[in-house]
Amino acid sequence: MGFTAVDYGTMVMLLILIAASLAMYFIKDLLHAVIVYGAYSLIMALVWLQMNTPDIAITEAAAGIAMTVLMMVVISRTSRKED
Amino acid sequence: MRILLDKLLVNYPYFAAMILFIIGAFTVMTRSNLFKKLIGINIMESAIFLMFIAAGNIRGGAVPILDEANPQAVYINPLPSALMLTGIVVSVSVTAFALALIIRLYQSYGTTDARRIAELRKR
Amino acid sequence: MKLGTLAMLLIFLLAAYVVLVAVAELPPYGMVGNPSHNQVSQRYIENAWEETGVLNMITAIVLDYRAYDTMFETIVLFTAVLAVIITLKTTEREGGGK
Amino acid sequence: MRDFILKRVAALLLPFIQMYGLYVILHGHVSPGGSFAGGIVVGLAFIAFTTIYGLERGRAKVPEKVTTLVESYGTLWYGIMGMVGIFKGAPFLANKIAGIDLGELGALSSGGLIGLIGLGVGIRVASTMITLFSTMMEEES
Amino acid sequence: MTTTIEAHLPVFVVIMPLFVAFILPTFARRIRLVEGLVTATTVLGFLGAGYLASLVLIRNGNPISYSLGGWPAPWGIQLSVGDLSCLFLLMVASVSLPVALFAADNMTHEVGGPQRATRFYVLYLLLGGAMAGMAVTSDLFNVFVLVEVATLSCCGLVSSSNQPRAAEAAFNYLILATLGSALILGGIGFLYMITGHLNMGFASQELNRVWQDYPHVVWMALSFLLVGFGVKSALFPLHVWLPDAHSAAPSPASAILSGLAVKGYAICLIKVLFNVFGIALIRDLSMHRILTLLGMIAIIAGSLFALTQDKLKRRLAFSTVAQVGYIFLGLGLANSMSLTGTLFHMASHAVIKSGLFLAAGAIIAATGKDRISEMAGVGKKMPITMAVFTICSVSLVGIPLFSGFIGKWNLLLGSLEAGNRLAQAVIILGSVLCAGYLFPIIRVAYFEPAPAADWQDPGLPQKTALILLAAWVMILGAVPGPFLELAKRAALDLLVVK
Amino acid sequence: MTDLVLALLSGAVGGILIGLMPRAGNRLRNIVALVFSAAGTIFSWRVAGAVFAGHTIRISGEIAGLAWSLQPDPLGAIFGLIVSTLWLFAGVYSFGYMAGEHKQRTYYTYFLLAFSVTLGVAFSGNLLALYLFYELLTFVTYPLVIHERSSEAMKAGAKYIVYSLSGAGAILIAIIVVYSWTGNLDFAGGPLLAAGGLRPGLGWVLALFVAGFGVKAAIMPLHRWLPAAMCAPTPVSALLHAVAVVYSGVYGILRVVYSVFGHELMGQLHLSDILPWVASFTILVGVIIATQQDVLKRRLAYHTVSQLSYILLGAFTLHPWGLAGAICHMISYSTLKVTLFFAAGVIAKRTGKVRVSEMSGVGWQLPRTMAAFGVASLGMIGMLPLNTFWSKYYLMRGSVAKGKWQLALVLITSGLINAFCFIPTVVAAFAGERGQLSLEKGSETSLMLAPMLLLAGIALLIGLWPGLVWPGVEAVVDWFF
Repeated sequence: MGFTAVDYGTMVMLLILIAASLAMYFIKDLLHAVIVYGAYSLIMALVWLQMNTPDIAITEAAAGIAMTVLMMVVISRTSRKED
Repeated sequence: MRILLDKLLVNYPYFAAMILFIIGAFTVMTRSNLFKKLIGINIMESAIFLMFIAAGNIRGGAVPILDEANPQAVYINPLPSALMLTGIVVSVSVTAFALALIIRLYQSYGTTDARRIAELRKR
Repeated sequence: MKLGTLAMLLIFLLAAYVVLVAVAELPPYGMVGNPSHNQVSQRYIENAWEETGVLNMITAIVLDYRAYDTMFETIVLFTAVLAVIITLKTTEREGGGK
Repeated sequence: MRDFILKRVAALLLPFIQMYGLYVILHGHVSPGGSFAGGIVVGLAFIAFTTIYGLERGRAKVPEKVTTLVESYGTLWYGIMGMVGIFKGAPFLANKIAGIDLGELGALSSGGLIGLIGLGVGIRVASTMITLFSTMMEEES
Repeated sequence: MTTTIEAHLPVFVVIMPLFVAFILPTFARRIRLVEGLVTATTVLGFLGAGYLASLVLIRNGNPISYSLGGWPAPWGIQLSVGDLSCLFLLMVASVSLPVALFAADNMTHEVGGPQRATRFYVLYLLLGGAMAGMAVTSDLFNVFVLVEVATLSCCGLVSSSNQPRAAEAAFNYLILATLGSALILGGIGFLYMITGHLNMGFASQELNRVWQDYPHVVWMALSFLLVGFGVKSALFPLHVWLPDAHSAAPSPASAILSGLAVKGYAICLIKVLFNVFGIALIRDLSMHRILTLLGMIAIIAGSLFALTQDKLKRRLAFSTVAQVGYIFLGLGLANSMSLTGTLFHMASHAVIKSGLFLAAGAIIAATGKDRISEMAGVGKKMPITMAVFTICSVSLVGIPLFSGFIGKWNLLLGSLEAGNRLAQAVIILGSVLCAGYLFPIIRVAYFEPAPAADWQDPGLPQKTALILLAAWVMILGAVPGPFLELAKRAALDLLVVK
Repeated sequence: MTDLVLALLSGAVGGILIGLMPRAGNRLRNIVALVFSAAGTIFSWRVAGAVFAGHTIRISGEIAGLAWSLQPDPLGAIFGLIVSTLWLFAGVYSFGYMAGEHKQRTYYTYFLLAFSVTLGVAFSGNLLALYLFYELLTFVTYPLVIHERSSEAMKAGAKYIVYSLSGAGAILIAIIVVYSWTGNLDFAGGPLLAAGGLRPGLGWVLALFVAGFGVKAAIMPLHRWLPAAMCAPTPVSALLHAVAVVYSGVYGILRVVYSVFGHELMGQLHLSDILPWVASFTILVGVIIATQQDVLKRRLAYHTVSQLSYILLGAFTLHPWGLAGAICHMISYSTLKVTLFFAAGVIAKRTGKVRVSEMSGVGWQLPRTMAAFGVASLGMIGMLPLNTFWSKYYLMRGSVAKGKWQLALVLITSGLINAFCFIPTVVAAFAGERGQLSLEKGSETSLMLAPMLLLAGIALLIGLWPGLVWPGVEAVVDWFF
């Protein structure tokens, strides 16, 4: 099936994505979860860069940051712990 | 089973996308914290975007920006990417609105836990 | 609560299996001959620059071929902003700026 | 002291971030990126300004009235660009068919209405980000 | 000028409410002007829809196509105005006009200030535009985007009510609806991956050619779409968001949500099921059986839940769940009669449910009581409101001469044609249960002694709106003419094997 | 045609008129009610006269692509005659009975509306119109059932609505099936299904029809709403629950048997062997339960359940004599039963006694009432000078002619039990001491007494001179056979 180096790189990043999503499920501290979410969207942007779509990668990076910022704002205004 | 796994390996981006989708849906359904639900929604949507973009990709293809220096380039399918641009905007909008609702709920109930809110409302 | 989560987990694992069976059947990833690389995408790739005058095919699709979708995309954003404002600004200041 | 450094650095950096955002918006049709990503970047620059200098000064830079107007008329701008097609006897949102000069390929002004639409959307998205941020930051009014 | 308008009418009916929505925030201070603009828009929309319908009727069912941006079908987005679209457009227009009238007077009061009321109207018009867009579009991804506009504006309408309860309902609605949209997008993605088309017609051709290569994928796409649209249109086990959302929203919003929004998603589902998959494929996958079963469960369960509610608006909301069951039942029976019945029932239920919710809103606003057991004497003090409520209830139960009967009659004929005895029994049982949950309200309102209180019918605009809806119910029941004709033709169109 | 429209409209117009004058005095209201019921009666007599003279009166139209029509045939005309005549009597009786009661405006409004709707049932010329009026009848009579507004009345009303609507649902399914087979619902062109001959599913359709109309006709397992509904005022019980409403069910079954299926097709169905036995079961069990009841109105109610099945029995024999008996019984029974109810109402109103066991001696205080009651009781047994003798005679003759002599036995047995049901009451009423019972107000008022005595007289008259009604009965039988 001849995977190339790009494929292996993408696979590793996809695995990281899955790990990050599981982490977001388990982390109790919401701020940490949101930070992981920021990392998640950044890696997602990298995956898309690998898939030859820089437009979407840029947009996703920007949107991911924006959403992370907004979530942090909201967490700062509400409670940080999950109960 | 082996054939299934082989095919899944070939289609690994779809495979990962669906796993992410399921994890996202699971987060939405089982976590009672509103933020966690929101994050789950975002994971689900980005998983779908991943699937679309992978569908448009060609391994070893070229970025869909016309490069006059390289007339032989095999460009990837630009349509799914264009669609996902819209999708990302939609997910940003939904997130923003959900965050606003979370603030509102926190102001009223003093918690961001769906179950506690339901209890407080019944009282 | 724990039991409910476990039951949910089982359901989702089942769903995951079903979805993966379907996914395994999809056209192989990243091949040139896939159904989605058909005359539709070919036209975008070959003619976008002369039909719309831009080099970036994605922009050509977003803002010209499928500009109607993009109009609704901006409307989605507009709707979200309105919904946020209507949710958070619960009282109106008399005479204050909007 | 910390604040001071932050403010100086911000004063240096933020204009460039905004320039970058505008660049992304304007060059959406020749290079990767686009109006939406650029708009978010411009908006994020304002958000950074607001976080560093405080909500009051942020509001003073971009008053609520302006964002409201940009919100609605930015969206309307898209529709007006679409109506150009109808006025020229072509379908809604037509570009080349409506007889608009597409310009020289690869230049900033190429693409007929596409650049105009993109600029409108970019500014609009920037103002959306600002509105969202400041609405969520504001204490209960 | 007029020829220009006629040529571009399919897109004008969609963008006109949107344009008005964009300029409304500028006039937030002058609420009267805003109300006038909204009402004028709905009137214009009604005229446009009526004109389009007459065009389509004259063209004898040939759909009017409109290529946006001048790009032909598989490359650009195409609008296609056929019988189904016209039926739905007329339905949207005929409901949104009275609701706008009704909102005119007390909206400021209900949401707490003229600026909030203006935003409410903006969301209302955006929802209307999205609904009109759903009616005319024939592009899969466009459907998704429109569904998102509709979902966000629906949630915004729910949360515009100034109570914490509404915020919670809106959040649940938003999360579930977004889950639904993710599923819809996934389904569209699967379809795109195996067909390479987004235009419904082209995708359908391609799908019918290749589906045997990807049976599981087709099945998966179908179930993703069904569950996605099912969540949004409140199909029974997925309806959990609906009662809270519809009862917490301001009354005009409840009317439009229960009457129209739910139907909009159902129309999208119908388009996807019949125009993309096609009747043959649905039969091959025995999807029609699943739809029938789901519909029957929804009818019975929705009615039973409605019976146990004491809050008026919650009861009406559960009634919507039951009536959505009729729509799915008719889709599942999948013959021309049942589809006619489904489409007509959709239209009549839109009018009826709006009338019921508006009347309920007027009652709650006047009396301040939201429980059915406290409504004794309302019939005496608010005769017009209660008369409208009675007419709408009787129609929903399905008494001849009223609009509900015609839909049920066709559904029954359809179930007979499909040879489904159980479906007949369920339709009738649904009617009896419907009487069981609506008539006690009427009985309490008319036949129990009234307390000494100063309750009055609402003001003139609201009265006009209520009477308009009641008259519409009667007209649909006595001379359904173009509506039934459109429904019949649309049913035949949907069943054509492509 | 004008007569038909006027007959249908007069009740509705009168009802709405009364509903719209809230402050009117009782006297004015009574006059309006009398005028409009008299008008309805006169016009429906004229319609009936025209029908028996052989004219065709037809109004038809379409709603939503479905044809409806009004076209009385002899059966409908006879039903219309019975209904309109009795409505007039009941109206007059109401003026006496309702004086001093509460909510008279509501009462008369719906009383007159129900008149219109019942005439609509009688004159409807196709299944859709019949269904429409049948459904409307439920809603129009509901306020009359719950007139007392007590919790008992509310429960009875709920029961009534649920039973009736379920029945209407069954009918709707059956109509749909018939429509899909024939594409036509009109009665005028002979039996609807006869042309198609035997087809699978006919039995089910018949069962649905019988079950649906059987709810209002109080066939035995479906009768439970009827005794419950007896908490309504007496004129309502007398007219609606002994005649109008229940007759609309019976009339529906007659229509189904003779106009939808036709007697030939019915004869080929297995179900038509069972149906007479269902009717006989109801006859016997109903009357036996009636003898157990102590409250007079409940006793009368169960007795109604039993008597209605006489008519159905006659219809189900599918023989000309049987049908003739059924029609005769429709006429005779209605006069007698209304008399009985009126008498019960007078007793309850004047002495406050509602139980049979308390009634000893009542006869001496209310001699004329009790006399009328006695006459009617004799009629219920089927004694000769009274009209029911003739109907029972034809019923038996019909069943014997069909070779079902067991049915004749059932009729005789039920007649005997009927004797146990009423005669002891009458005897006790006169045999007891002339107690010191104090009447609430004077003696019997003439407004209540006159209709009652008149009806008893009519019953006697028909009994002595059956030729008075025979032409009508003959017309019906000729129409269907």
